[in-house]
Amino acid sequence: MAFTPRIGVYICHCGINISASVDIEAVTAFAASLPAVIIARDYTYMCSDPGQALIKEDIEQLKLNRVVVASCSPRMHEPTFRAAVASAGLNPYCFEMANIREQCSWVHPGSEATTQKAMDLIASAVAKAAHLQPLITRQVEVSPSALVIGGGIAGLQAALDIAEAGFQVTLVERAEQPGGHAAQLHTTFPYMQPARELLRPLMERVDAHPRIEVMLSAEVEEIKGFVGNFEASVRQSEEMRTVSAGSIVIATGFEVFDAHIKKEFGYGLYPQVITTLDFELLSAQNLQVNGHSPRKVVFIQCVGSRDQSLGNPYCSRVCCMVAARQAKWVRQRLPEAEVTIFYMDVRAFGKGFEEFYDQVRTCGVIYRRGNPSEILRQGEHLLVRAEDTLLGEVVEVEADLVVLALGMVPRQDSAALASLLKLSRSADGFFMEAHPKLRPVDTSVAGVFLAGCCQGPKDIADSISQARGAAAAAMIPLLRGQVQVEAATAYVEEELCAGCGQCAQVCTYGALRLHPVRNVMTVNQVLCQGCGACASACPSGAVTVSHFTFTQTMAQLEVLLNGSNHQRKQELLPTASLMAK
Amino acid sequence: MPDNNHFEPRIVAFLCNWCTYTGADLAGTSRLQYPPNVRIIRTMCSSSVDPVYVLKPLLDGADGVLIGGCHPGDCHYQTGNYKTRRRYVAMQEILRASGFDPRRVWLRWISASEGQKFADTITDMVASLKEMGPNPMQVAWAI
Amino acid sequence: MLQIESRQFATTHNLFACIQCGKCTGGCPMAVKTTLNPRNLIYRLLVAGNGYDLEGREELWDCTTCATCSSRCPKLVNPMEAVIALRGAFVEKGRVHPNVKTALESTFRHGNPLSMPREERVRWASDLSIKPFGEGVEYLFFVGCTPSYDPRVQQVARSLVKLVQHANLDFGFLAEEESCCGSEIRRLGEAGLFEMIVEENQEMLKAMSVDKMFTTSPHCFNAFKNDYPQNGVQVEHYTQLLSRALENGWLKFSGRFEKTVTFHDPCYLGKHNGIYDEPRQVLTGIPGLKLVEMDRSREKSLCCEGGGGRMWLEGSNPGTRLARWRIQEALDTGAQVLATACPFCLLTLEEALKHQNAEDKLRVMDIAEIADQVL
Amino acid sequence: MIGLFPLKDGDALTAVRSFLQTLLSNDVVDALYVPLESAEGQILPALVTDPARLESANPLAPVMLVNGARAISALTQKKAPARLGAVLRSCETRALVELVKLQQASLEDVLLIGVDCPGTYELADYQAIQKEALFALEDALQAAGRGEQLEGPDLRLACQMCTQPIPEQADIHLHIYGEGLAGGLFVEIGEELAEKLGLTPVLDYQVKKRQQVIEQVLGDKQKLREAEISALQARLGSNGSIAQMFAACLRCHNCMTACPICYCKTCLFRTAAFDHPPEHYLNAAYRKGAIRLLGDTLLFHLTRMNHMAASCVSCGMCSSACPVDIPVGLIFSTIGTQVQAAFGYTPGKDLQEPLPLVTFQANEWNEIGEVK
Amino acid sequence: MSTYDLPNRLEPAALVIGGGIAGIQAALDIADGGFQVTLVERSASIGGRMAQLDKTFPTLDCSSCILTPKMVDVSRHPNIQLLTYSEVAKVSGQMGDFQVQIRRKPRYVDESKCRGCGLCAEACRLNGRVRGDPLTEFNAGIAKRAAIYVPFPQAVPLIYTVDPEACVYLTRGVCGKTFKCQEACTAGAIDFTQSEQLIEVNVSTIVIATGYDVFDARRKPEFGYGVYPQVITTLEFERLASASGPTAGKIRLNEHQPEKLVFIQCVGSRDLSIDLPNCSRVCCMAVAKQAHLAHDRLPGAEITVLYMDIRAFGKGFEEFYDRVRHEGVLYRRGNPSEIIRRGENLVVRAEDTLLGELVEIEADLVVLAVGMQPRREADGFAQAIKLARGEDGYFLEQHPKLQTVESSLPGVFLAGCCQGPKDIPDTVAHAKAAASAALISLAKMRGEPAILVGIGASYATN
Repeated sequence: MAFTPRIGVYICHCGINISASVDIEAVTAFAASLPAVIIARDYTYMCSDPGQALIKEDIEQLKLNRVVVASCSPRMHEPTFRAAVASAGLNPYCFEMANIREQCSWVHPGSEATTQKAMDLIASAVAKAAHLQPLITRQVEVSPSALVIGGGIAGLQAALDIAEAGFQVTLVERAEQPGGHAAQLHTTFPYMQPARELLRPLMERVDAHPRIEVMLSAEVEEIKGFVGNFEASVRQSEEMRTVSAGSIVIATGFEVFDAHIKKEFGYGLYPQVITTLDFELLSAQNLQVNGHSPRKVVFIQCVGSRDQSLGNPYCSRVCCMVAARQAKWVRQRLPEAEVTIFYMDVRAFGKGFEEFYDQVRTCGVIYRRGNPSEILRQGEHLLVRAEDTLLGEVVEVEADLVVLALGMVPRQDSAALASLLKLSRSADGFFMEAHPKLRPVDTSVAGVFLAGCCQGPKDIADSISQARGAAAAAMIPLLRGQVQVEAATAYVEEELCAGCGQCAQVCTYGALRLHPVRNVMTVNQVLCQGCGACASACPSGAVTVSHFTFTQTMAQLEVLLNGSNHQRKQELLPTASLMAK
Repeated sequence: MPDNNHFEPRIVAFLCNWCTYTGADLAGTSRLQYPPNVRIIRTMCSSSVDPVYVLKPLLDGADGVLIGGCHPGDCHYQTGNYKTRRRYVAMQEILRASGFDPRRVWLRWISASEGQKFADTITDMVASLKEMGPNPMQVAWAI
Repeated sequence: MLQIESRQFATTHNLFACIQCGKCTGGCPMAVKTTLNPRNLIYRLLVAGNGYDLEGREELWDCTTCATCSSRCPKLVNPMEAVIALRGAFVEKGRVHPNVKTALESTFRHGNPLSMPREERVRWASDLSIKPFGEGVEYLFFVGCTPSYDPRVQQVARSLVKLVQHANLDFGFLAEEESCCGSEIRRLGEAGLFEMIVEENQEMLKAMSVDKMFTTSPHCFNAFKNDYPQNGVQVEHYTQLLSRALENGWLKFSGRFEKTVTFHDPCYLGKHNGIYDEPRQVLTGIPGLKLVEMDRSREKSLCCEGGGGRMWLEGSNPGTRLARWRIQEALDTGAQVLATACPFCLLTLEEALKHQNAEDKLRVMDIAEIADQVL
Repeated sequence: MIGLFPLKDGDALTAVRSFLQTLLSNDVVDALYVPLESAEGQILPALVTDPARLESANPLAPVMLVNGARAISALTQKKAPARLGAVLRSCETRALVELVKLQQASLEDVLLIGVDCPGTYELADYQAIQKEALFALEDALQAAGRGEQLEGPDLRLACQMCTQPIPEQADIHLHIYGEGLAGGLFVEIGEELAEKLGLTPVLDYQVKKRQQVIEQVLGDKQKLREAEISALQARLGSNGSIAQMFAACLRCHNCMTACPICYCKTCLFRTAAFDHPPEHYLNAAYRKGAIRLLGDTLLFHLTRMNHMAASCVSCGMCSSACPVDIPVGLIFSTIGTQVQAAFGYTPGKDLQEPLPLVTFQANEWNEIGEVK
Repeated sequence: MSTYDLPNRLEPAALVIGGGIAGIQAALDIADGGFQVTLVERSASIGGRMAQLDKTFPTLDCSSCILTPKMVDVSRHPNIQLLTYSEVAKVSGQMGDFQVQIRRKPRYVDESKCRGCGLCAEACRLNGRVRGDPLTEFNAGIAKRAAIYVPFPQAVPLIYTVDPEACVYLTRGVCGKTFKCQEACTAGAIDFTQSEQLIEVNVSTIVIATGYDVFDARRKPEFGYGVYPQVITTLEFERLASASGPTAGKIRLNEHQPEKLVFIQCVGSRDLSIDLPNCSRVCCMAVAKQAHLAHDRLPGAEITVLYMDIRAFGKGFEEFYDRVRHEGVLYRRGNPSEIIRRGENLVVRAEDTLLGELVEIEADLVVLAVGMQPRREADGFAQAIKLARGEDGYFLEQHPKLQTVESSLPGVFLAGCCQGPKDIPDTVAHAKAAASAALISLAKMRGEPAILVGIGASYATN
């Protein structure tokens, strides 16, 4: 049976916000005359309870199947009215709004054309309404488990949080032991707490947790599926296992910059030149260099960071405080030792950092502003050559131990993981978050979240807080048990589709794929966000986004350009359309 | 020749839901006044504006078409507006090469907080179209 | 060679707290016209290893100890105190300007740096019936050396006495027994002499059972308040006392002072001790007086260059005295009177005014003098 | 390398035929796409598996019924079912590359055999040449090799103004320009393949001479192209004149059907989206006073332009297909070139280069969308 | 069950205190997890500091474009009960069972009737005459409004509020013969009989997201803020630069287009002399962004940034700092000592520590990068619920690295800048971490994960 639209149009006065500059009576009469309009009414506040009641009654009594409200912006009250029509049994997507306040009465008060514009906007909404289709908000069942890739401090924390919330977690770690880079640290600032004290309870809790399975020496080789239902193939030694997960947390961490690259510092050449990472080991052995305690220690900041010549323009965020902590450690253990830190800017930004920096200076560490240019040998000692930019003089500082504060770089295999999950990476090579401000743990792939330094350099506190943020994001679909799918998504009319794939190429979300057998494009409704880039990329109109279809838009254009109904000649209704002057 | 001073240009605008449509709303809530010559059609993203949506108004005699999107880098769908920009470049070339005045089709990045910019854009566009005069397609019948 | 143990010095003076932000030098009134650069000085001390040669650092004598640097330091470093301490290295070796030497010797001998005999200390007050301080007297009026001996500043002391008497406050002074407070001695770097002075004065205050005292000079006020060990004595600058007297109605003005006045904040009142409001309260309490502010007022007041022992020193750039800029700033406000509340300020500003040939446009007066006129 | 395939009977066509036969008989390919000549002299694209049938192959005849890219698309779709050889002109290979990017054809297991193209005639002109025996094919090829054209009808306009007659993408490239065909058929070919076919390298190949001929030919064509384009631009210059140029359009959609790029299964303009209710026509008529029926003609052409202008290879098949002589090819080529220039895109050149409208750079056209 | 029905109230539930971006994010996450949330916001609208920003660094995203949808999500989320213009008065009980008393201040506007149309404000006698508090008001006190107002056009909820400090009736007891606002309101929403209400909610867990105070630049008298009109704060600059601000994004001071701008970093940060030792973490980049905006909008202007250390530590920050310098913004190392007047202009006096020279930089606009400080009310609040605060005055976390969202009280979690200064992404991550902690305790109380049906606008619209 052919569908016949039966449309009700409701025009809001919004107090006098609309009625003061729009001739409501004329507009209502006009609306009533539009094709397929069964009833047109006006009311002081359509959004008020009596206003909504009007609509509900008409749906029931006049058997309306499409509703148009002409009032304020849909961004304001579309959900209100959708809920209203839904409560009267109509699909919420069979509703359309004409924005005659923000776009009309408020911006052209006192213009003769205001009433005409209101009519046009209503005609346009009615034209669209006649072509609206009911849409179903679908839910997808979620597998109540999560996969965490990476067993550093971020991965451990994320796994723990998700498991604590009641879900099964598989933690995949490539190395033989969990703990990541944090396990290599000796102490942590500001309380100079041994790092293992920090890490051990976390590792023990993860280890003992009944809902966490830790897979060591294991790597994820393939990931299929989408939010709620991922399937990962994990290789552990020679065995392959399939892990299903409702959501995935990536916590693959970073790599330490290779100090050999900075030839001018002679790392690997001079035994007295070590890195901040070496320092951690050395300090565990009470900091002996060739069996002697060093007397002149120089730290150099920003090795591998803030360096465009290396292609690492970014700041590694942790080195300032690492060097500060190590410098303080030297001053405490070897009070006779002179400690100098060469820096460009001291980035003591976190909670308690500046205070710690204050402590480090007052315990006698000398901060000299300058990025050293080279290290030379002089007898037993080294000379660090730099401009002290506060003196404006070149200085040569003697050292028997030089510590290079190494930056972080993205993992070399992050490109592979990125392609495995279709993640994007930012210019610095770290994984890209969905939005740098408001979605720092999300990725462009729904159900996949980022924790820790794989997204960019972070200290332990920030890694943990981001890991827990990722855990929150990952546990939400698990807690709900279902994922709601955007209703207004794209669909493909297969008989029109030639499978050219232009739609897939413009899709940010990887929601379109070529069906291997039918040779047409198919839409993954879970991934699709409904932006419509695909629809306009398709020359044959085979891809359409529900609720914003080609037919609907063309119908709107048609009435705006040519008027609604052929009976409406100029002399009958002078305000028929935008075009009909 | 029609009298351009008394000629009221007609503009169809396709505005993205997240930025420009919201910017237009802000112009409304801020009571910024602009000429009533524009009819807005809401789209989710500027990248969903089909070439037909621009061509049909031009051929049916609308004087201008405005596409509004988020500023580059701000797209709610991450990169939609970059694609819009390319499509707009292509369309401008085609319009210019086929003898249409490409100045009838505007692409503007207007954010949700730029109510004033939206109002200014409409004001400027109306003024500019008045200067250009009516779209000749308004009377062309054999198309 | 004037070698100091810089590492020890830096530790003692908390110089390691310095982050080289330059806020001290940026505000230093002397950095504009001399090579004095507190930030750079601190840095050189920090990076010098364990020995620093002060030879040639004559700019240390330029410091006026105005405290702009220390009042603004975000890391609570006190460059001014470091400078004072470094002067000590010069003093120890006797490497000081002859004028300074004279002042130090005179203080040691006569209890004042002005080479004046002790017995002339009370001449200014011979016609004023001031009782000697003794048991049961509420306030000790500590006159100070310059008000006692300098003919111009004596007028201030006289006015002040009239005011306090008018307010019916119970006070007395030490007459010939009064000795220099040592403020400038300390700032000239002669820590040893200063300690002696402190000891003597402390004993005297204790012996006289002084509870409350007020001073003419902010320098004396500051010395007793901040440089002396806590001794339970409540010390006030006279502007505080007068302000309280006005507020409580002890002091009432009957005349009018129909003039536009601008106020120069003395460093030792303002930046050192945060006293900005009381002098203004006294001024605005004077009928007819219209107070206008210079741009640089209160926390931003420009030093007159009279402190830190600079009364006895030319400094390395004597050509452009800060006081002259200050006079110009006062003139720019259109004020007829430049008020201050410090003997040093009064003298340096008045001298600058003469130099500027602007005596027809402006007068320099102490607040006490103005108040005295409207009694 | 450049190899020489000897002219067995002193005839280029025979040489080409036997060369193609070696491809099939040496098992280099399983099937060969190549035009065959019918007994009546018709040149028809064909798929050949029997080497014997190549006796009638004629890829050198200066006529092109369809753009072969369409045929290769049909033969390969996502993947060729067998090893396929395809003898194509430059505009055909370029269109094919575009279709590969559009996932309508595959080059996997496809051996592209390109032929220097001296140009083609409209079918009627070709038939006239044959009927009136204006000149022999062999002579025409010899002349073309020298960069000359024998007297007779004009080439198709698209060929007259073709600036890319040399196939760039071919695995095997048969030379016509340069040395001519007197000494044999010069074949540009990969070494491995040459060995398989028993071709020996030519050591004294005169690259310079060939370059000179090509430069001269291209120079002439470029000049003509510029003249034609500026003449068209002059006609398009004013508002609405494009409507006049398409006024006679029958909406037969032949241009679209002949276009090698237009790959849609069903054109948007043939879907229900453009089935208008009667009111549509009346409303439009009320507004304009009169409208042409049926409408949407210009909308069709302009939309098609938006869809394919970036990929237009200027083969001119649309013009040849137009029953009312609208210079569709010239218009599309002119506009297409401008669009392509805007994106720095050359259709058919590089498989790796993405189609301009499905890719982007964050940092480009930064002035667009901003208020000046 | 249709998509739009509210589910039955599920216990356990959470309380989120503070409606800035941290509170918004925490509330959305907990609600999305299927738990009931009561979100209490002290001011008339949620949105917090982020709503005041024009663009956000380093991507220059428009702040309201990304924030407004989240605010709307909060107001529509079926699991969130939003109480604006309300304050937590009392908290008792313990983890799992907190009794919270919430004081609802009178808006003098009936929330169920007000449609946010604004006719009242247009009618108000004081329309265009009320200047708000520069530290708390949306437009940082640089624009004037009526005595009945919404903080900003995108306010959520869009309900008008009578400013009790300004309203003539409320301050003097009479407002002419008639109430202009009441007459204008066609919805009959204005109700001067309203009084304070106390309501009680029971929750199992609490997330504190009360944010920070902006440093009051008058505490650094050497910069003359409040004395020189040319000296403004970064917050005021933000409103000047904002397209939705009072000047529609034109950087103008009394119609005058500044040509020489000086930005001063660390005003109210890293400063022991005013007992604010901590780095405020965002000012370096906020200034970099504002310097960029100034460069963009004031062609030819001389822009100088005076700094001590540039802390461009976050993702893309250093790159942005590079970009701003490339654009020609001059960074000079030195913490200015004072600002003085010279003729029409100001002179910023500083030592350029890299030159080792005292410099005087002329400026017709000086922007002070004001830092963050703990909420003034934090002390009272902390005492009332016995919440520990650190030496810096911010709420104290259990462990500075591992447990930054756990407060000293079990079941009470910290989100965002109430724990210490943070930029937006760090705040969001932190708020989500707090949400994670809250979700864990909620899930544990509930036992088996429940299956919820079709709720949550935030999922559909991100």
